[in-house]
Amino acid sequence: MRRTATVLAALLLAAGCSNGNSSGGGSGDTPGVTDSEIVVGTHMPLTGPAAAGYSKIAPATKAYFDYVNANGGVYGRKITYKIMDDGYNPANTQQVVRQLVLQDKVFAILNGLGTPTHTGVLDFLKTNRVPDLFVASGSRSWNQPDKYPGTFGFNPDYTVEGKILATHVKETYPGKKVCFLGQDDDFGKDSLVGVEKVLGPVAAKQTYVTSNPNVGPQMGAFKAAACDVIILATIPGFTALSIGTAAKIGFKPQFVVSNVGSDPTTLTKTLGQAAGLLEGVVAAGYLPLANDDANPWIQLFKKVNTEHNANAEFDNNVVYGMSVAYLFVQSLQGAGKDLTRDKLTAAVVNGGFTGPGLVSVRYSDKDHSGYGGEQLTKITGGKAAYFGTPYQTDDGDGPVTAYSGAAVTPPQNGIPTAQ
Amino acid sequence: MTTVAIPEKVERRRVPTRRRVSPLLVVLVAAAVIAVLTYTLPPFRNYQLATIGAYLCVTAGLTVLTGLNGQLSLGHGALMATGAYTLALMQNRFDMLVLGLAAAIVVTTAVGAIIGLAAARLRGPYLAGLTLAVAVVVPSITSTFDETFNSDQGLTVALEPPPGTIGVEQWQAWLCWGAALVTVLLLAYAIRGRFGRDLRAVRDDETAAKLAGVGVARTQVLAFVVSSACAGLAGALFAVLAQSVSPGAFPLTLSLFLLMAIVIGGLGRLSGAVIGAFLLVALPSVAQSIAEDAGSQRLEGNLALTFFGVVLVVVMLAAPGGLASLRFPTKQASLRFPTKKASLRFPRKKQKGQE
Amino acid sequence: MDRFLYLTFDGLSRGAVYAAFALALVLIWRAARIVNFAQGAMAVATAYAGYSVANATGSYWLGFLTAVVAGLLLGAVVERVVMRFVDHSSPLNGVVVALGLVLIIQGVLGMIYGNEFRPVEAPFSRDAFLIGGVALLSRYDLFVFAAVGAVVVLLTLLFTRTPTGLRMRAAAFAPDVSRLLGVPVGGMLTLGWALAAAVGSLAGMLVLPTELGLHPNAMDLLFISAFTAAVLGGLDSPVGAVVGGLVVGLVLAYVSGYFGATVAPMAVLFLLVAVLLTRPAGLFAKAKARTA
Amino acid sequence: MSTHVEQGLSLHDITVRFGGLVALEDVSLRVSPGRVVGVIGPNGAGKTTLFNVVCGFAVPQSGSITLDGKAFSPKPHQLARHGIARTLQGVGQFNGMTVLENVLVGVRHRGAGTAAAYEALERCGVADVADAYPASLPNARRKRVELARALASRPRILMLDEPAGGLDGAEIDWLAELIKAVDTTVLLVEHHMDLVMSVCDEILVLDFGKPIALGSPAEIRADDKVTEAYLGTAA
Repeated sequence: MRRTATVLAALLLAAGCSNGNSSGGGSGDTPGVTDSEIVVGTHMPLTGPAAAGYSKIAPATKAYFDYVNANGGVYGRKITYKIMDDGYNPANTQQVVRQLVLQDKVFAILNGLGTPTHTGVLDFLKTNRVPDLFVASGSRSWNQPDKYPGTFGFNPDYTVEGKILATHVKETYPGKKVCFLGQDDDFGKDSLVGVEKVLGPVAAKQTYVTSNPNVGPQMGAFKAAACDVIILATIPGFTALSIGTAAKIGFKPQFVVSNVGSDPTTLTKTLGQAAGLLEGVVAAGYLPLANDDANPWIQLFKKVNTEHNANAEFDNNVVYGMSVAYLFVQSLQGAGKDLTRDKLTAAVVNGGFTGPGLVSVRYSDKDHSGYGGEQLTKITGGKAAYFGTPYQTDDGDGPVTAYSGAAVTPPQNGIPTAQ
Repeated sequence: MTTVAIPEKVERRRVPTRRRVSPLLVVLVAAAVIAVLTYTLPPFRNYQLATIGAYLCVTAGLTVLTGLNGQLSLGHGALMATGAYTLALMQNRFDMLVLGLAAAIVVTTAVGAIIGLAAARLRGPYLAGLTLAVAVVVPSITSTFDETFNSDQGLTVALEPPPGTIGVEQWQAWLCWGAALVTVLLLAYAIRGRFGRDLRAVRDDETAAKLAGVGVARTQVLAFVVSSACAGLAGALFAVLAQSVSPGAFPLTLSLFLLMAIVIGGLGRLSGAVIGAFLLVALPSVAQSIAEDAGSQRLEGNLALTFFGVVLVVVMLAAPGGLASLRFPTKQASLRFPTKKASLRFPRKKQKGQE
Repeated sequence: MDRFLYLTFDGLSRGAVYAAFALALVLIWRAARIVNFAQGAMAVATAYAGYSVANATGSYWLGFLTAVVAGLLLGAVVERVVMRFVDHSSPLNGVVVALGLVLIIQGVLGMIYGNEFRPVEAPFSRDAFLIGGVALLSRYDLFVFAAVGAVVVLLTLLFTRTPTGLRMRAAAFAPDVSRLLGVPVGGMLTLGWALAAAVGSLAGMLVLPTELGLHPNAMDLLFISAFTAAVLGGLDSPVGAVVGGLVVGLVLAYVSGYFGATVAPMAVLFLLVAVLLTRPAGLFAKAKARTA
Repeated sequence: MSTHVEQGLSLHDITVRFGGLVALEDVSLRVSPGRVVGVIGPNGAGKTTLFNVVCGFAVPQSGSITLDGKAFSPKPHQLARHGIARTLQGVGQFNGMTVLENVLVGVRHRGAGTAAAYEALERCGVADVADAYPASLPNARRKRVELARALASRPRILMLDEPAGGLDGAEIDWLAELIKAVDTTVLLVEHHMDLVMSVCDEILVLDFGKPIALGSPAEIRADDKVTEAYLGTAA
């Protein structure tokens, strides 16, 4: 019986590989690139608890590529975006990324989501010399140009964000008691590092784990410590839980929230009747807000969303996904007609991209981190809006300064041209 | 492993009737097949092959524990995590793979012995409850002792690339299947004699087993220890495959999927463990490609889940003895009644009086 | 002391929901000797139905009723269509089929509703009454206590005071004898599943407003806590389920409050080990005679 | 009751209570080597409890057990080591294992293996079904398999718990022959009077946990208290 099983396995594996080889495979030396197509892959949580919110990003990215494809593609090549579900499980990420690279022969990995998931494939991608662009997480791990020359981040890192949020708190609420609630991983830790660089030690700090959706004890501790301002490095569900739980025990501090956990659409929905509690909540962002209909980028993305994304509910996740796609198309344009992996990374390193972002991306041969700053938002009348100017800083001890660059508008046809 | 051989009528009396295929022979043939496969398969298929090998280590051990000894464990994912973290810590400090693998087995065996001591007192759902709690405690431990385990982010595993021109994936397949075949061989020899009979005796009737001189608690702890060692080895291999370890890679669902795999494969048979390990790799992959062809956003991923679920339910309803019980009808079939012998069984009340 | 009081009430209000859910597990265990791993997913499915109705009609209570009735139906369907045909020669088969159902239900829900959190409304204010500056219970918490209490009382009455309850117990404990006595054992099994699923749905409706929202996986974590609670109390004991639920809720609250949230799962494990090592069949297990 | 050093198994003033219920009260019994000792009594008289005390399944509140004159505190899985084998009421079989494997579980002494198992199977007349599964056999054959497992451990003392239950006349005759033929001490709990009377050297009668008579079959047959106990409960 064991032998039959082995033979069965062998047969199925053999059958699988004969299927698999027919897809992908480049005509030239560059995997994933033919005269008419560029195959790009990503790993995302599409199922499971971590999929909430994130599962909308990759379809939005794909929608923008479809839009570009419908308008002639990049140098005549259409972009095929392979989205693999890893359920936010690092072991699955290993599998699907290997499948993308070794089997489907993708040209590059784009916007792989999650710190623990993506950390595990860094070495594999490096060994196989696959460009690893615009990782969807604010970890500082992506910015190691010497160790991982092909990996580039996208989000402002959590320390940068922490410094910017803390600077706002320092200027606006001087002398107040500031407390901090963070997720018990690199997100919360890096953010706290940034906050404490500016503010010094906070009055009280608490952590939560995603496996225990109750922040009653933490909020109780903050109330007991009489906190005036609470900085949250939380994912959206826990932002809503924190604000709701605080109100429940008659505790109304000023909340200042990380970009990760501040999507107003998600928060409003999660809080339901209690959405009024969001009034006055301060957060930070680096892309146009989905509700800002006057913004030309939002107008463009909404159009793409209607035409190519089955008119999915338009929120900041969709804006995020399309901004990633825009930046990627810019990189492809920058790499030129004779597309190779080296040329693509070289184009990203050259940088100089401007797009929907409020600040510029920082890419250079010494810096592979993504956006270098954020602007603050405040919710008034149930609607988030930017105020003040964008700030930029680094993840070290550098100062937080106002960003001086001007906002750009999208090109006429909504597709970046070669620079 | 089948436990039934065709009775040879000629030499029945006083001579052992069993003329089973030697496990060594089976393993040697398997090794040859695997070796050929590693040279013919493309890298990604080699990686999948390697993953099957790593899974086989743990499913083989688990089927001994659950299938032969009747102990239900929902916590083998946590034991794998123990092995994986041990290997990562050892490897990053000493950079000797063999040492790391050995340490992973030793440490996991020790942890398994502790859980096994508690488990030997528990039955059925109470054992399930305890092992479930073990399975969900992994992230909690990694974040409480984050200086060592680095919380959710986990550790990266420093590995030397394989020597010469050998592909990484090919080398991984050799390593994993080498370990898997040795594991299966050792288990096959262990369970064919006294130890195997004691395991099954305890599963079938504890009281009768005790009276026949079997140390029930000792046997149960030993079964847990053996399967823990296997899980530790599998975990260490996963760390090598992924070159990283993190709690997210060993979620509760992993423990549940391991259990599903051995039950679908055929409980208590090492061949069932092989089928189970194969399905653990093949099914998600097949489901993903079905979902991809379907093309809808919401279908993606979810279709895979549904597919996996339907396969589980259908197999369990159609072939409750697992896929390994689907055997070729032969003349001896009637002698083999009941056919589902290797599943965890409790005597049916009806049978006692009626026959 | 204030903090202790606050944590106590925080733990009790979550513990009550664990208790309700654990009760559903105990019901099925008593009726069919199966730990229904699909309980959480089934409750989520009925909650989707409930909230669809509530959103369409604007009536929370209509939605609540829908969920509970849907639970009854789903429980009966699962038993009649799937569980009845499971080979029970191994207790594992039922577990694995239930796990398969979880995947199917979660996959289908994801396909229909997407893997997003959907907001759920609570029928009562969740703002806690403040007494001496300490936040104690909210109206909603009181509602949860009342609902769980009502379920416990009704189930107790059903099992001890009605002929149907008696038949259900008889069918579960001695199917063969019951059959001879004319008890429709199959029907009683279906009824047991239906009741248990309805209680599970009720628990789901109670817990969802305090969680992150409605999501195909919304009950996964709850299931673990509730299963722990049921095992702690002893799977045969409804009282054990309630006590187990409250104990788990309190332990989680105290440990999170005094030692940090990350330590909480370890505390639950230690509690479970400590209880099971002294009482291997749970706190409320009846002493069992020797089998030999 | 004797107190000097002796061979065989002895129970001294054993009392067992389950909660308020007295299962055995001041029961003493001596099982000398080579003898066949029967324990009889109406249902609930404490016969199986007596066996359970010897096997370590039940712990007496007072009293002691000696084996070859030495204090003996039985543990179920160590019985075999002390040369004691016991069959179970009903059928305590391993249904996932073949008949041969069932018997092999009982073979625990060094150097013995399949041959010893076959010897026991042949002695019990079930060697032809060695590769079958017990569940596929008729009840009588299964009881023989269980006997074979007990015999395969080559016990000094064989404890049989209602071995005749559910057997027909021919089977019981066979059983009687076997009990007479085995060269070990036998301790027998049985309802079937004819069997007990024909094979036992000595019989202990229990009623509600109390020993009411002890003697040879002839003495027991003549004992009024025994008749009373049986008629009293049977009526």
